[in-house]
Amino acid sequence: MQTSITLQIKLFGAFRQFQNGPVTLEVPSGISVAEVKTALWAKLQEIKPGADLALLHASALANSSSVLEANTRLTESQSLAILPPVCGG
Amino acid sequence: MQTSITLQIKLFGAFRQFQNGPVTLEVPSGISVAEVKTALWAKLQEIKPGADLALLHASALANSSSVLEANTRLTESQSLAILPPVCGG
Amino acid sequence: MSGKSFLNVATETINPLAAVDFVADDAHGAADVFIGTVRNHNLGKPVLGVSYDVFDDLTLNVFQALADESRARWGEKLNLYIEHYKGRLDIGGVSIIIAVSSPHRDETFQACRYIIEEIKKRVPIWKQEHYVDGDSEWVQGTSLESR
Amino acid sequence: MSGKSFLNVATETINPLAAVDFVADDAHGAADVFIGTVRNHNLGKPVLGVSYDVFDDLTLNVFQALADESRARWGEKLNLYIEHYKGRLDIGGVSIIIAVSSPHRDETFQACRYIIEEIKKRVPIWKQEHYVDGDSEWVQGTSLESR
Repeated sequence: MQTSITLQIKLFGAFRQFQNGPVTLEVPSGISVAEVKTALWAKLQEIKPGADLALLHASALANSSSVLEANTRLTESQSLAILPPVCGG
Repeated sequence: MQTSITLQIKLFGAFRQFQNGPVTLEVPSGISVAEVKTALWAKLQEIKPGADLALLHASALANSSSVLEANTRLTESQSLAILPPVCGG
Repeated sequence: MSGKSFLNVATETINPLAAVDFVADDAHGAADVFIGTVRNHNLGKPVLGVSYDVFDDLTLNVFQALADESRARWGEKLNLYIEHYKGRLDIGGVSIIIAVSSPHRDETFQACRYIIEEIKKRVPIWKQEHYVDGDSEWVQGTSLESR
Repeated sequence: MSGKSFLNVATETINPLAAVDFVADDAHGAADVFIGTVRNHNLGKPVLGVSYDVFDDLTLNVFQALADESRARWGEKLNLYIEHYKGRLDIGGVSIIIAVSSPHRDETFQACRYIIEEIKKRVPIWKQEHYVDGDSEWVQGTSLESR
């Protein structure tokens, strides 16, 4: 039987329209970062049905130390962040 | 008979070793800027016999609005400045 | 010996003099300081103010990477001050300050320019513009995905 | 409409904040500030301080020319602050400040860099270094003759 992990995903920038606090996802251990984005897509649709989620394609998942590659696999519960395209300065 | 003009020449940078105030030269009207430098050379030798005047070759004569070309001719008494190579900043 | 760094996400008004004072160094003859401020217009549209959203932890990690990269390219001695504002600013408010000092000027200009260009592309910060008509919009940016 | 200029030969301590405040502009999103200070060494020799000799009138004329040239190349809107110290400074003293603001950053970096490079070559200012052993020397510079 597959174990599951819990991902807390902080929303930044334009994603704040969905909610201000983090989104929680229960996902199977070993999930890839690309698959997490798909799961997040479903969750955001649930929060705000019909929302335009095109932005998600250009957005990256990261932890507090770096941006994660799409093929990285996650096996532990952790806190992540979804980062839309940046424009600091 | 040739008229003469009076040039007051301010000394800057390394030329301050000769004196702090301006040097006064009586020169013939129509003198070229290059010739003024020769006259200044003689005057500075007089103030401090044996001084090394190599610096004068690399120095420019100017008025308060611009550096003067060597072949410019002066026909009026005026105030000038002798400018050694610059190093501001 | 390596120079010193001050890297910060500010929630209080950014003070340019603090940056200038921090990088000052008896062995350094030059400092370049870049200051970004909120403009009263963008793409022809009048702007009232800007809110900056910042993922603090990762931002500070990228600031540290930029400091390391700058010292590797322009000398270990560089003193660096990098500070970005988080929260809402009115027109004229300082959103970012970068100060770099070095014994000589060329390194200060190059490193300062490098840091601001990289920040625009690599640091998790987002800008929401507030318009005169009451509307607000998140400014389009550079994707972190392709890196 | 053309931006504004402050061009000065200072005999009082140069204040970086005055430069930053002067160039600030609601329509400008970027400012680059260059600060030159007296280093504690030059060409390997320990330095105690530096005296700057300045031909004020011509210096201000060249500053004005640099302001005009900068606006012609990087935009009429540039706000410019150019100030050089005259007199003696100790280590760390500010000898020059150049601040440039513009709607966008590229122009500020380019104009600021241009102005400091041209000042080193074209402005009638001379530097006398004072050494630990009590000796003093006028620093070699760039001849204005060949121009």
